[in-house]
Amino acid sequence: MGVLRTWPEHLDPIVKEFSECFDSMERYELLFQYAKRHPTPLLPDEWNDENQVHGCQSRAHVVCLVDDEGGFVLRGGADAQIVQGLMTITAMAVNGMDPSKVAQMEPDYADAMGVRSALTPSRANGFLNMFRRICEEAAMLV
Amino acid sequence: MGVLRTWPEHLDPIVKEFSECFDSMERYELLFQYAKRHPTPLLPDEWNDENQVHGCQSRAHVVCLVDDEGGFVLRGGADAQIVQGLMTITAMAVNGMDPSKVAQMEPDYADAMGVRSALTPSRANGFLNMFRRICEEAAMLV
Amino acid sequence: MPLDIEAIRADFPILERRLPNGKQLVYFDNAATSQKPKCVIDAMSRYYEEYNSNAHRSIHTLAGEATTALEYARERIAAYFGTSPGQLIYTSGATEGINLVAYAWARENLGDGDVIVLTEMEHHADIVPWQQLAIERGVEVRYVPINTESFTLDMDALEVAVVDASLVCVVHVSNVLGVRNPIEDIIDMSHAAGAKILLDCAQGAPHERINFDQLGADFVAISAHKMAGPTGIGCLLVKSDVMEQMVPFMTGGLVIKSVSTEGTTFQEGYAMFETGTPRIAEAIGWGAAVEWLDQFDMREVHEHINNVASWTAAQMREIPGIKIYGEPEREDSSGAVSFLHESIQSQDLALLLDEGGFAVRTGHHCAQPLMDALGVPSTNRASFWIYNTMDEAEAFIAHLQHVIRRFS
Amino acid sequence: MPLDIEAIRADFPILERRLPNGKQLVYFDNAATSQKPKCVIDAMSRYYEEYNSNAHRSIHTLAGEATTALEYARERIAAYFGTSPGQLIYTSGATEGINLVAYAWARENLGDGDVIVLTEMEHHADIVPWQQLAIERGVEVRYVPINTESFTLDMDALEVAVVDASLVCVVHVSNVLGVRNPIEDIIDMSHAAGAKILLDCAQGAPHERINFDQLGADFVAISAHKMAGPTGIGCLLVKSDVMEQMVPFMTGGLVIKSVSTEGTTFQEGYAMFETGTPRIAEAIGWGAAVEWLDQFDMREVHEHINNVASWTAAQMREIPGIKIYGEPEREDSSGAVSFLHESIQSQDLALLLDEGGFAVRTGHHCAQPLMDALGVPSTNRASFWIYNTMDEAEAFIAHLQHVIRRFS
Ligand SMILES: Cc1ncc(COP(=O)(O)O)c(C=O)c1O
Ligand SMILES: Cc1ncc(COP(=O)(O)O)c(C=O)c1O
Repeated sequence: MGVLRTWPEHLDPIVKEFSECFDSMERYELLFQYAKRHPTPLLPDEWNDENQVHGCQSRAHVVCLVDDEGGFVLRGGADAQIVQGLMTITAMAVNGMDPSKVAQMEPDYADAMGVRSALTPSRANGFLNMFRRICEEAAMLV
Repeated sequence: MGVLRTWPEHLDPIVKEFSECFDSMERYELLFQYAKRHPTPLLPDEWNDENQVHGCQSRAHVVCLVDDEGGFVLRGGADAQIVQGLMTITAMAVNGMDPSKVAQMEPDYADAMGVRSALTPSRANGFLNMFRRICEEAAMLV
Repeated sequence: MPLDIEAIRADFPILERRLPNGKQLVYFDNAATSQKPKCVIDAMSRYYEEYNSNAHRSIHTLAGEATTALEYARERIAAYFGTSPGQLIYTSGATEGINLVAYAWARENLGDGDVIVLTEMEHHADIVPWQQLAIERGVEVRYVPINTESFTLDMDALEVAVVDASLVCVVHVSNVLGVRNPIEDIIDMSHAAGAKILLDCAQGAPHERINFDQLGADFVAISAHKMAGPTGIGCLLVKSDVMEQMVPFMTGGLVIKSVSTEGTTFQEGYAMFETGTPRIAEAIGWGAAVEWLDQFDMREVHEHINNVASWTAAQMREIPGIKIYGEPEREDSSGAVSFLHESIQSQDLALLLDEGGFAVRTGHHCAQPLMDALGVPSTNRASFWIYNTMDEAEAFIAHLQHVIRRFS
Repeated sequence: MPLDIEAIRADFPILERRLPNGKQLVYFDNAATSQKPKCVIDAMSRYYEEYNSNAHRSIHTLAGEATTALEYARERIAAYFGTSPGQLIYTSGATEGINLVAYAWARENLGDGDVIVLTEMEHHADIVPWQQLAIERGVEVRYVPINTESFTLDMDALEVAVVDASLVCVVHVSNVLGVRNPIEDIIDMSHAAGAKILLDCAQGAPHERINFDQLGADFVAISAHKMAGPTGIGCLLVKSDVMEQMVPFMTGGLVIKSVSTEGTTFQEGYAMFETGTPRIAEAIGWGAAVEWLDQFDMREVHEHINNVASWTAAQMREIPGIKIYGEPEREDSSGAVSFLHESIQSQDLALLLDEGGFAVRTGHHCAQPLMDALGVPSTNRASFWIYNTMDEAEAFIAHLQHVIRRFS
């Protein structure tokens, strides 16, 4: 966790929680738990083609918007719990942020959590595709 | 030169001459000389498509017929001297033979002469294609 | 003599592999691609290190050696498939083989009013080229349904569908279900109806000996990489009278007899369809692979694979929440076990299995129409081959149970 | 820093080879196919021994490693050719690349009244697909002649020919003559005429750095095996706006977004054109090859090759009875020396050179229209590459003189 970190401070406890897991199985268990706690889940009618993140083997959808105070809101849903867990943590990270900052985020918290290596794009499970989509949409919301 | 030899006895001196060469260069030199001594060369108007042996990189033509006494006659011509030399020796072997015997010949004299390895079909130089064609035509002349 | 699986395993360097998390690799993704024995890898390296040269073109020593090796491979591979070298056209794989039929035979011989019969369990490789042909040439494409109870083809429907068909295209063994279709009957039915028949043997060839001449199919498409051979090569086997109905497809060097600015005359037979520098190393590697396979009785190989798959499937049926798609316990099933867990999504399950070292496939397996018929978007699939062991299967079941306990 | 040819030679195991007659191999058939450095051979073996797995399909560890290696190779290769990965479509070689243009672009975009301009020095790979298209779609094929004195394209004739052309297809470097065509000018002329331009860079890519984006050609076809890479792979580079005009060609798995019995939606970009299991080992091998090449300045490589070829040609011109086809001494010539002896037939000469260990090519070089223009049925061709030395050239000249003394 060097100087080059782009995630907000309030994510630190979560990053720590993951990085202290005994092994990947434990980290996956934790992700399954976070999957159930998405702060801003997708609304049922938002599970549509337009919001679908392409290049995922699982179905994943995201909706990005700005709330009344100009803060970013990420609504997301995925059928895979591991992806959904990562969405939850991503939403916890970015909700309320300035969209311009979101546009510049890196998925470095996933590295720090110790889950990224299992989630490279070549593993086709879509976390990075989802992340890239969020950054792009944030850039358009600036 | 074991028991399984299909070439006629009168070819023995030639086979011996070749097998006693110092190296392949000397054998090629000898083939160049034989090339000039074809006993029954192709007639000029026989250099046509019909007589062409396919699968040769060089142009090679053969005409097979039976003379008045029922003996096989191989007329041949090739632009490559090495192929032409082999044709000469083949003609020396088969001319006058019974076509049914020609049809059953093997190119074993080329092995015994020590030239076959340089002349496999994959070397694309057509000796074996020529030989096969001669056997086929002989079979049809029986 | 029973198969000595430990000796077989020793031929495959990759089976020693440990994953980055320290777990021993257990490779159950054989229907996607098989592993390669050392002799295959070495045959290709040896080619590159000792006699690499363009074949069929030059007459120097290296070119002779390369051409001889290439032709020897063709003979070995054709013989392995029970046919002569002239019936074998090299392609980059089964997919290109099927496309070759579509372009070089069907585009020339089929049109408006012709019917092509497919099945719902075809791989996309045996669907999309025909859909494209339908758009371009107006042929009708018909799908024979599967019975979703028995996971087998609806043979009554097939019998009706082929009556006025010109071409019947059927997968020999389903890559998802492991089901072997009754190809002998289907060939007879197709020919009785006057239709040509194409078999997609991508999955069948690794599991049983195909005797092309005896079988009597018009076209058979095969991939090397699923049967111990390298990537980048496969073949289409074609009956000789049908080959005569084919027109040139991809053209350039080698396929020609002569070229002038006025036009081209083509080679005859398979040589008309293999243009450009041959897949030399690949053919040599595949030749080594069939030579390696040829030491075994494929019926014993099938029995071994079927035993491991049947046992695994039977164990899985005991695990609550697991549903199996297919009947791996049937004697002619080929060692693919497709399954889903009711609450652990397939991709999650795959990652959790991977943590244990178990490589299984997840997704639609390039068979979306079959997924539609099964009513699921994807499955997990464990697929077994010659080197897999009962120990591996036991470890798999134990890990699966552990995962389900922990994550469902 | 000048090239260290001895160090380079040490990378190529085959250069140690002795022929069955005891002679040291001297490989002068590089325009047919190049030899491969150890790192390329090893990269492929390592793939098969450590992480062989079907790419793009599964999510287990091995599949991830294979996919990462495959994508990394695409990035490396595209970068080597000065473009982005999205512009690169893998093919089995230059021949398939040109056929891809014919099927996926030209068949869709050209027809009656369209003109395709070729040159007399094209390889059959860049002639026959267009003759086939002419038969099928009624396009007109036009041939730009060569000047048989200078062995260069008749640029005045080309200027006239392209005026109403829709597509111009030109070989970058002739495989027979070693001549480099002024492709930059030809691209400009073609575009000024509103025509698309395809470059056959099979011979050019091993001799100079191709910067696709800067060059501005619409299509560039390349073979890996002539530039230190393996057999069975090559690519077609396509400009993005032109790629949008292309329709699916061979179809099946991977090229699709979704398939149902109702129809198919295709991927966009290069992914629409790469169906079936990828050429995984081959792509990894080619990636290693461009990485190996990337350590050199290709201008220095060219200069070295040109030096050896120029010296050889100059020596040969001193030998009575030898005629050279081409001007290897020109600074931009690529290291191919085509020649004939007035009395020793080309195939005989090739066998006699082979006896000395010298591998040269003999034949029409898949360029019969060029042979017709030159008025000969075939030539002998010595073609040089990065690892050839002046010592080898000297030994070649000595053996050639010996052969001529003894056999003419
Ligand atoms: C100029 C040229 N174009 C095209 C090709 C065809 O390349 P490949 O056989 O690798 O497809 C060659 C190779 O012989 C060539 O020299
Ligand atoms: C049944 C079936 N057909 C065709 C294919 C396509 O084979 P390839 O990708 O080797 O061309 C596959 C492989 O996935 C398959 O399982």
